[in-house]
Amino acid sequence: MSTALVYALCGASLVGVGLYGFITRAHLLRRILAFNIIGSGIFLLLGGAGSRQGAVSPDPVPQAVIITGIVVALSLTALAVALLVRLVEDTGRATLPGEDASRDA
Amino acid sequence: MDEFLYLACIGLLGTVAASLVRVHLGPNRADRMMGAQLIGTGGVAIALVLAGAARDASMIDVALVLALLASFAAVAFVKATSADGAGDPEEDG
Amino acid sequence: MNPALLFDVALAALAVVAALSAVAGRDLFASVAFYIVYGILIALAWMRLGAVDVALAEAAIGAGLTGVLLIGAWSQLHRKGATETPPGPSSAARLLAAGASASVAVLVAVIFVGLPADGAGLAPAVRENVAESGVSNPVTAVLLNFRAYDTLMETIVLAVALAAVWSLTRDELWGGIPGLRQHARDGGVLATFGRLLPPLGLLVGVYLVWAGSSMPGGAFQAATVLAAVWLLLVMSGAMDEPAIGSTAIRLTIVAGPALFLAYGTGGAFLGTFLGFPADVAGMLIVAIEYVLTVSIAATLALLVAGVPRRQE
Amino acid sequence: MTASGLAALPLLELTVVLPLAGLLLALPLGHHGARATLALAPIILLVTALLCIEIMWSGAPIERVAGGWDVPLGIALRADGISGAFLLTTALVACAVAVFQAQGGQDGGATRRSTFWPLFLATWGALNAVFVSGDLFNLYVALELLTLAAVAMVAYGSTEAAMRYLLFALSGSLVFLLGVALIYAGSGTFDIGLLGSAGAGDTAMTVAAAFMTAGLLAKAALFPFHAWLPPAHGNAPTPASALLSALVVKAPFFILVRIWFDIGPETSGVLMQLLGYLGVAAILYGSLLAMRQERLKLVIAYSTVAQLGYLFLVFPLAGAAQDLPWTAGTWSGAIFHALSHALAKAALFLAAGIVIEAVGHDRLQGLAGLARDLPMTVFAFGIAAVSIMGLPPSGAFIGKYLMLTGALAGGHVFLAIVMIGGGLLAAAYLFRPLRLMLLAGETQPAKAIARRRQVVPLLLALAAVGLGIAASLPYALLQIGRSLTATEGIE
Repeated sequence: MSTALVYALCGASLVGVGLYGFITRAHLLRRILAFNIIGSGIFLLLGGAGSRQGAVSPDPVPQAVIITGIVVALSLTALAVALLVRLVEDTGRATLPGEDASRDA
Repeated sequence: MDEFLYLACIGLLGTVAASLVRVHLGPNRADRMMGAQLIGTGGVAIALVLAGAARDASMIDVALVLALLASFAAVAFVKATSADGAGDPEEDG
Repeated sequence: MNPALLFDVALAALAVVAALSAVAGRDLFASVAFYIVYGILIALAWMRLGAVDVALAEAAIGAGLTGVLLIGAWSQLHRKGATETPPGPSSAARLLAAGASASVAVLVAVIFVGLPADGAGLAPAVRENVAESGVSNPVTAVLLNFRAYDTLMETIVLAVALAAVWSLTRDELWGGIPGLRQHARDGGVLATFGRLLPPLGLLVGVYLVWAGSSMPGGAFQAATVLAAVWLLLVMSGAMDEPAIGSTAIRLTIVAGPALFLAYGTGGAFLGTFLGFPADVAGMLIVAIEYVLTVSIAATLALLVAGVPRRQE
Repeated sequence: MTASGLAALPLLELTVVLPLAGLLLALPLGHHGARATLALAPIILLVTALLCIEIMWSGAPIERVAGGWDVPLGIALRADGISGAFLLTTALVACAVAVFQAQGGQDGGATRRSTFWPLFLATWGALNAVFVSGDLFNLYVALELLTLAAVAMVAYGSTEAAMRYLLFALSGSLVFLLGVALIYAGSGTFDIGLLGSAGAGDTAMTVAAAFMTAGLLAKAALFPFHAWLPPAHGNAPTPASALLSALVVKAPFFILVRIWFDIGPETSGVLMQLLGYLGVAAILYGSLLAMRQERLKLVIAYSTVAQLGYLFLVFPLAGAAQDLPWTAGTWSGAIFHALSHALAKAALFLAAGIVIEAVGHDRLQGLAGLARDLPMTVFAFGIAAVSIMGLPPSGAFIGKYLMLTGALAGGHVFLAIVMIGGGLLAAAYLFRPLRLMLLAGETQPAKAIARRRQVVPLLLALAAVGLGIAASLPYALLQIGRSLTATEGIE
């Protein structure tokens, strides 16, 4: 058992937790939270992979792409939040109704 | 020496866990908010101890940023729970 | 088990608990609070992994800015009565979802454990070339030199995200000011906060971008701190958000990515797309970083501020 | 200009740089962005065409490393034949859409007039970045850029459809990223070329590829992940619908081809079969629903669900047995189909947009006799429909013919039957609106639409047919840098 392994396994669990939330929760703000949790779980997994040789000098390449990933996740979160607020203004609901595309007309 | 520092961190994590219970129980938003803020403070403390244990001065910067952003989040919390969403509880009172 | 590893296990467990509480709890406000707590714990995890640059980014962006964005969203939904959590799916469906999610987690964990322990990676390649990159912090070297193409795209992602958020503006408010006009009691705690914190934050921001070339830090982390300072000034009522119709503000947003792109294209015509000649790389990277920091700070602050809600 | 003259220009980089530079220009310009985009679009088209010529001329893929750092440390940009073909198709469709939107100009209000152009150019740039990227993480960033722009354009039409789309796209890219993370953990590189030359790989690689595939399926709207597509493509403004249905859903398919044919993880026969059967389900389900729609744009959107199904037949037909003599033809057939569909689908949506402009709605029952008022548009619709059905001499016919030959040679009789049946279904759902429009019924008066506007979809539809008439040139282009060892000419 090493530090890297602990956090990689933590990352795998977070992916599971986030996935569960993304599937089961209807409120869109919760699904946005779940999306961010899955994302950081994946980053921990990648970071754990980069630290396997000991925490002294972890691989900088995963670190750099994780920073990029964090910024990209924020960008998508910002759009999702703005879209959610607009959706609530338009429909009064923070959830999506059941799937039936042809009704959308 | 290092062992002691990590034990101290574990102790601090204990306070974080206790505050998590407060966030969970509430009962009102102010309680949850205070719980989260307490965890912010605990996080800053842990970051400082970790920096000492790792003998890495740059880790102190993480504590600095955590402290700064935690107070920022506190302001946002206060704003969000004020009467019109843009105010100051001191005005409301 | 040694205390350090014990700490790791405890921290990892708490992070998972916070995440579960964020997605599974009943109260939406509590979920947002749990998410912010979760971000702080993850930042600590990155410190333990020796990834201080990522820890800074997580503390500033993951916990800080994303948290504030979510609090703002909650606030708006709350005002429109849309924070009620609708009844979830049946317990059978939940069980099925839990099973599926757990299988994915276990599959990922098993694959990871089965990988070779020595871990082929690019750390040696970075070490060999970092001297020619112009900076001594290996993560900054990857971000702004070895994988500069990713970073260029990322800065453009931010600008496009802002355009996307703005595209949700109602026509009658196009060009207007995002967010509500904030106010605070004169001399109150909030107003004092708004006076005291910004200079400190400004200092931290400038320090982070300066430190980035040799120590952990850099444009994105610094820009986030600066964006927080900006938003703090707005929230304390000391200044207002700019109108999105303002040409100056739009030029500020595109200046960083545009300079980066122009530099990269110039290099392409001279032989190497985004090529930094080793002797001037340090200077150029610093110059690009400073302009980027300003652009990214403005973009992040406006992304959190959201869609225009009033006219000038 | 000689080959070396072309090689001296950074054409490959410019295909990505120019649209991105355009968006950074258009963002501050607001509604003046139209003029900047119209000036830039033909330049990008020219650069793309020159790049294709350079690829043909040199007969080999063109490769650059950003920053001069060799892989795996740096990021490779690589344009082979298939990249060139997708880049050029994208440029053609994008130019048509830009002209169409600029002519329409004043519709959509202040917000749309000011934000459409940066989003449009971001879509173009992100697509091009996907087509030339040699790096898995870089592909992730490009895909997210694409998502941001595409979702925002859908939101012009319907926030609900945009939200649904965003949720699918977000979960898709996370699952893709999970696969990418596992690949780096296992191999220490993101580079597609290095991963491909490293050989068959192991179970971890196959699982990682399966994750990436699952994520990309959600983004490509393959059945059963298609639910977001019809509302998104059916309710977006016309130019956005055309871009989305013609091009945006092809980007994840393109990456899938890269993963399974260029990296070539130890092929899982079951997974390839599964993709094929999902494709079959998409063809049947999409076609049946297309027949039942009452709105023209929804017919076209469901047709996209069905037509995307064809593309996924390439995996059981050519993916599981890459060394068989007919697989090269099958592979090329699927790509032909993707390109031809892009041109024809953009034509159909732009034609539908003209119909909406002329009569104010797109309900099928109200379109009777429209051919009298809009002969050129209805003609364009008909030509494009011929292409979607896969009738000769269209590009789709070549594509289907090549895939059919491969299916029969490989003993996949069931898939062959589905392919033929799918063509008949397409005929059924496209003849319905076409017959109505040609009918001499009593109609409400249609608003007159300028000829120069109606000619845009017609040109696209003719291009889709032209792809079939002059098939040998694009076919030769596709073979450059193709990873398969087998070669099979076009008969």
